[in-house]
Amino acid sequence: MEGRDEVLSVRDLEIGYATGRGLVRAVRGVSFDLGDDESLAFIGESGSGKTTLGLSLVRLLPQNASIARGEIHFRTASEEALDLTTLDDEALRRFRWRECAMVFQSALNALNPVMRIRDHFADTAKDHGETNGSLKGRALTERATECLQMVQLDPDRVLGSFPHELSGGMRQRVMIALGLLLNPRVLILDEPTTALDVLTQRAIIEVLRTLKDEHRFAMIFVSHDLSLAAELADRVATTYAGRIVELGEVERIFYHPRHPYTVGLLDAVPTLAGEQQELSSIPGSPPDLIDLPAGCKFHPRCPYATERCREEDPPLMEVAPGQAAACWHWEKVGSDWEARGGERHERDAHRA
Amino acid sequence: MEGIKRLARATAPAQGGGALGALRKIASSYLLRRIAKALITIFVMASLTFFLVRLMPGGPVEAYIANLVTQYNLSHENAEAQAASLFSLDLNAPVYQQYLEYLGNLARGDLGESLVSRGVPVSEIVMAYLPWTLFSIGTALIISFSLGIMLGMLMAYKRETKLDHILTNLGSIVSSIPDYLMGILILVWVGVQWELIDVTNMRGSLSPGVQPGFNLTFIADAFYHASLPILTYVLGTIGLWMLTMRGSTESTLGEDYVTVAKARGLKERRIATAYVGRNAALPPFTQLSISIALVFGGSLLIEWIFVYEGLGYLLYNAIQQRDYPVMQGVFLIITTMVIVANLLADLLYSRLDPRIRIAGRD
Amino acid sequence: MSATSGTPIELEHASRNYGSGNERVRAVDDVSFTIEPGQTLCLVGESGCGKSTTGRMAAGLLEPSQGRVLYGGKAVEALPEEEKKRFRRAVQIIHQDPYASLNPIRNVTQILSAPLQRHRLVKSRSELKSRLHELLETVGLTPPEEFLNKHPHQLSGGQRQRVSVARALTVGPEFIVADEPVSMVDVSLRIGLLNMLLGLQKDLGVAFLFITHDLAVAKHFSWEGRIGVMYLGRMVELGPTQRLVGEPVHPYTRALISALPEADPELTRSKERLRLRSPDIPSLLNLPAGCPFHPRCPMYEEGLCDTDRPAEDAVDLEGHLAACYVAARELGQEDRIPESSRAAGAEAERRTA
Amino acid sequence: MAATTGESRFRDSAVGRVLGWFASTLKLMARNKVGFAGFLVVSTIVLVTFIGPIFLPSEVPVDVKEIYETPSLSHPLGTDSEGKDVLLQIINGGRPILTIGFLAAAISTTIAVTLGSLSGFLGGRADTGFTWLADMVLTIPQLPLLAVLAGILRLNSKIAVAGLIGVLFWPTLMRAIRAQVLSLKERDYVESARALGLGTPHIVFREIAPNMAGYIAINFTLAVTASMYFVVALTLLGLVPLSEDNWGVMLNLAWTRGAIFSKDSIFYIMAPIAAIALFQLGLVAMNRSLSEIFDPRLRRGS
Repeated sequence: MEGRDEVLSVRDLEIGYATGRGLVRAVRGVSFDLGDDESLAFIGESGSGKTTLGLSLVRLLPQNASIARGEIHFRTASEEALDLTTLDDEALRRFRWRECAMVFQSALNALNPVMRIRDHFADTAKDHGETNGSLKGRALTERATECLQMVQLDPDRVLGSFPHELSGGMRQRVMIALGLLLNPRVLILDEPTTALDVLTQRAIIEVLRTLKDEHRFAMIFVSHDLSLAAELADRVATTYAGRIVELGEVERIFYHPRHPYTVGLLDAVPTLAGEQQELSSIPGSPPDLIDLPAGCKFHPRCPYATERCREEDPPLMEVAPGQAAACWHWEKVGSDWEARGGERHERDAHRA
Repeated sequence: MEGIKRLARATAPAQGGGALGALRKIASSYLLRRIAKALITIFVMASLTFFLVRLMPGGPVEAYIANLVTQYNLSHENAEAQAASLFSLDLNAPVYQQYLEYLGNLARGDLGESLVSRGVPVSEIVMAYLPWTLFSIGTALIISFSLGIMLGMLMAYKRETKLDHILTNLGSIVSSIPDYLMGILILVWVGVQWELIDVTNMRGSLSPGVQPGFNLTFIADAFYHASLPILTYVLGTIGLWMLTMRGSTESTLGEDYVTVAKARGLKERRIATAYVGRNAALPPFTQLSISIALVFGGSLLIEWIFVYEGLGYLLYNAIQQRDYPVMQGVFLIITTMVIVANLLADLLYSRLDPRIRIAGRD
Repeated sequence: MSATSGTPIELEHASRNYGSGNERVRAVDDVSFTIEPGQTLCLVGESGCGKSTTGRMAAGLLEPSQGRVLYGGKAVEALPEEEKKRFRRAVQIIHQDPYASLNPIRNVTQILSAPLQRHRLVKSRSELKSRLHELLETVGLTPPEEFLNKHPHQLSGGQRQRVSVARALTVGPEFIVADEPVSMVDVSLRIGLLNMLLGLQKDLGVAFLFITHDLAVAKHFSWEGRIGVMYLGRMVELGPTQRLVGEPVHPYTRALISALPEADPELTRSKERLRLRSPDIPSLLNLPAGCPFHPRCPMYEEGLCDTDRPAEDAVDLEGHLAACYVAARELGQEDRIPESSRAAGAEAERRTA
Repeated sequence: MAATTGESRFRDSAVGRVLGWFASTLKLMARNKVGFAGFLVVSTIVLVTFIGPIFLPSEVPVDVKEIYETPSLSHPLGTDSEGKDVLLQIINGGRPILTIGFLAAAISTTIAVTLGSLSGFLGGRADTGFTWLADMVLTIPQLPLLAVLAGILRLNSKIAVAGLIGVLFWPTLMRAIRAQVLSLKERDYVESARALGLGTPHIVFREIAPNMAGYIAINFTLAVTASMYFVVALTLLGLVPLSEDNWGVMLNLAWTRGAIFSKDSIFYIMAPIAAIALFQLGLVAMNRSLSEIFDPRLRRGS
């Protein structure tokens, strides 16, 4: 871990949406760092603010959203330090994709339906021409070919196609290839495998793993899918009601969670390996982001909730080296988990 | 279930080498299908006209013969012979033979002769008036479509601002008032009440003495005379384009590929044209065909109101004078024009939207 | 409970075609299985594999193009009027999309009382009321008064799915086709819904045809039941869950199991992967000869795999079926491979040798 | 249940229910201001032109001493070239136009709904045939055809005019209805209703039709505006020799008598134009309310 340079650091970020019903507090006081070859996964359900967070990192929030507070620092390839919250439009435009590319959830519709794939590459290269030398003509085709090969697509077939001529998995891989075109420092992937078939998901996970292990891209995943984090993340952040409620190295989060919400999520996901597990869902439903409960936002659904939880919102506190949780009762949560540890170990044994 | 069909279709071209060839085949058969459909429509309309004119009891042919017999004291045979030459029909032949002959004549461009201007072939009359209608309607559609598209896009980009509200209301007002009332309003207010223009001078399709030719005087004069009809057509159709384009731009702006284009750091201008505009213009474009028929139809009144000498004006006069061969001829030509314009619009659309080339039908 | 006294549902060589001419596809091709009263069968497969079409045929909502659906041994479309009515009440369906499965203009009371009144299952208003309460409580929508007057748009996705289940329960079904009922519901609520359905099976003895793309969900839902794996319209493997997940026979099932990401970092990163020969799924319009999986299959053998289409029971290990000749040979069931494929395989081997 | 109060019995009675429905519909209408304004304009025009003439002389008196008068107390909208009161003509002259408009719209909507539903439900050849027919009719330039027919047939009766217009104006709506039926009949909840054995009448009238009602209502009002476009056009051209006073005839007379080119006659010309335009605008505006009424998400709750 030591000596790792942060490429991105977010401090106390607060984002709200103005709606007819009131202010939706989508992101509330989020802070984290991303190392320059690290992959970080944000896990949460719909309404946890994870997508808003992802969009804010490239400043692509919808018009009714605004960053109320906080800073987003980015260190560019040329070691320039940027505060994204204060960049002007043109600087932002040049920053996007060049430094930080984002692959969206619904890649099915992420490509312009009336343009061939080749033109998508050409467009991107052209509008970043001033910072990228002259990537056009043959050089562009070569670079596009290289990117498509990295995601295991056949460039000869893909470049001349229209988006609707490609399958969903292929389109998703085209988007990733397009993301690689300018060789950005950071890739943000919002639900990159949702709505794809298992075998296609696998192909994409393998591509991302190669990018991470061999090409050392820094990556941020945003997903509701715990298994994606288990596959690809170095660190995991569990998000609930616009906050990070637990943040730690992937093994810590999956094997030694200290926040009851993380525990609840882990208990709710069936696995294929091993015997049938006792699964339980988290009672209640996600909170209304306009009218949040007082104290810890998870307390109405939490089995550990006490008077204190109803009144005071717990800060993110260090619970172990490389792990922090926002729970007043993390010790109890931890000891209960470890006491139940038998089940998990049994599964480990079964695997061996 | 739909999903399966879509899947099958979506992955179909993935089958290696023959994909491109297959694509071209579908595209060309789409073209053929579309042309065949247009031809059949023209054929049906021509047949319908034949039966209306020839077979309807008390229809034009019978009425004309009866008129000749009673008014001019002609014998029935003579009257029939005259009617036959006028309508280019052999009235003694069985109906199917008449019908075939009629179709044959049509194919040769023979539409019969005018009742009022004796001996003048209808086709000649029609051809003299046609260019002016094509000119005024074509110009108006181009202006109103492009202006409407631009305004609609502007409205969507500035949505929920004062500008948007004003333009939206204006658009729905002009699109709900009949175009000919708009024409009368222009005539009455601009021409008569305020006397801003000399409407009587603007009548006709050209000023006396101006000769057709490729020179400024002619072009300026043509535009001068067509300006009021064009203005009326534009006002009558622009609301539709504005509102449709506003809606489709608004939904296109919410499309993922636009957000992604922003994330890709593309320039705002490029996004507005190639990503938003190009896609958002597709829905209004599909309405173009319906609008063409309406505008051609509306030309009947507009040309009458402004005394602009095009097909509509000709048709009105023919109806007033019961000049049946001319009525029939003009109607057929207008219908053909609409069908051909529709065909062109459809073909152009299939060039604009690559997805249509595969889906083919509908 | 006594409700298990139901009637078995059987698909007998059922196929279903869509489209016509050049676009004709066989979405389901010669699928057979039986579901006994109170039993569960999970159909697993990728989108477009025909699992939903199979489910609709089993529910009697779609007639097979070839083959038959049997209810108590009789073809459904030929059932006499009385039995047809019974069938219609005995077999119900729950859909995937909670936003499309309820009519937006009807409230919960209207949705639930229509079938009760139509089939005269309640005799008075007060009975209707108590039945509605009972139904909503069964599916975990408590307190019922809060939900009776709501329209679908006032409910969350999970709640809508529960209303769908309650609607299916109005007629006291013996058999429910559940078409991906949890895939569009939030993670933390899925298990609750699944457990509720499992409860119905335990308490009411309802049999399920449970359709899902997620093997892990299938395993959870039908631990004591069976799983059928479909690929391009065909049933490639069918067997008891624990055996199918533990010792899969068909290479496609193996590929699925090895590809599935798991919520356990060490496990999922150390899993052995089966490498496919091609990542792309063939089109239904242009199916490969022989086994439809052969262009992607890591166990592909020339001749043997691309000559005849493997029968559903090419491998039969005491009720655990798989449609794969390579596996059949390796498991000593060579007699199930037709002569032509065996010859073609041998020929190919000779050539390479 | 036993003790029913008088009030609730009233609420349960048919009349009460109709009144209640009416009141709640009005309340929904009022939620969209523009739509409600449109509704008020339309209902005022309908009421005045249909009920007004009962209290007025059927012939508007001629007074040659008062030609092209500007508005005054005795003639709120001035007079025409014969000194007839313009306001009276407007009140008298709405009914024929509106009758034809509504009748034609009813005819075309009926055709559209019938053919569209048949196409959607039956599919196959019927569908192909009806769709072809619709495409064909859609490419006919309707106004010239109507004008030619009016020239040949001498249309005298309102029903004939309405019928002709109705027969030409159905294809757009028919295609839309067909698409709706195609999509609605594949909806999951329709399939559920089939699985529950609720029967075809229930499926058609309870599950599918109510979801199309709003669409049909809105399109009916659009059909009214389109039909009025044609009727007024034909009367303006003098091709439909309707004898009574009506807005189109007023315009036609203004034209043939040269009033159009006289500066004094502005009120006489503007009155029918304003009446027609107001009615058309009112209908279009009313649609905003209609679309809200038929949107279930806006029906109840906040």
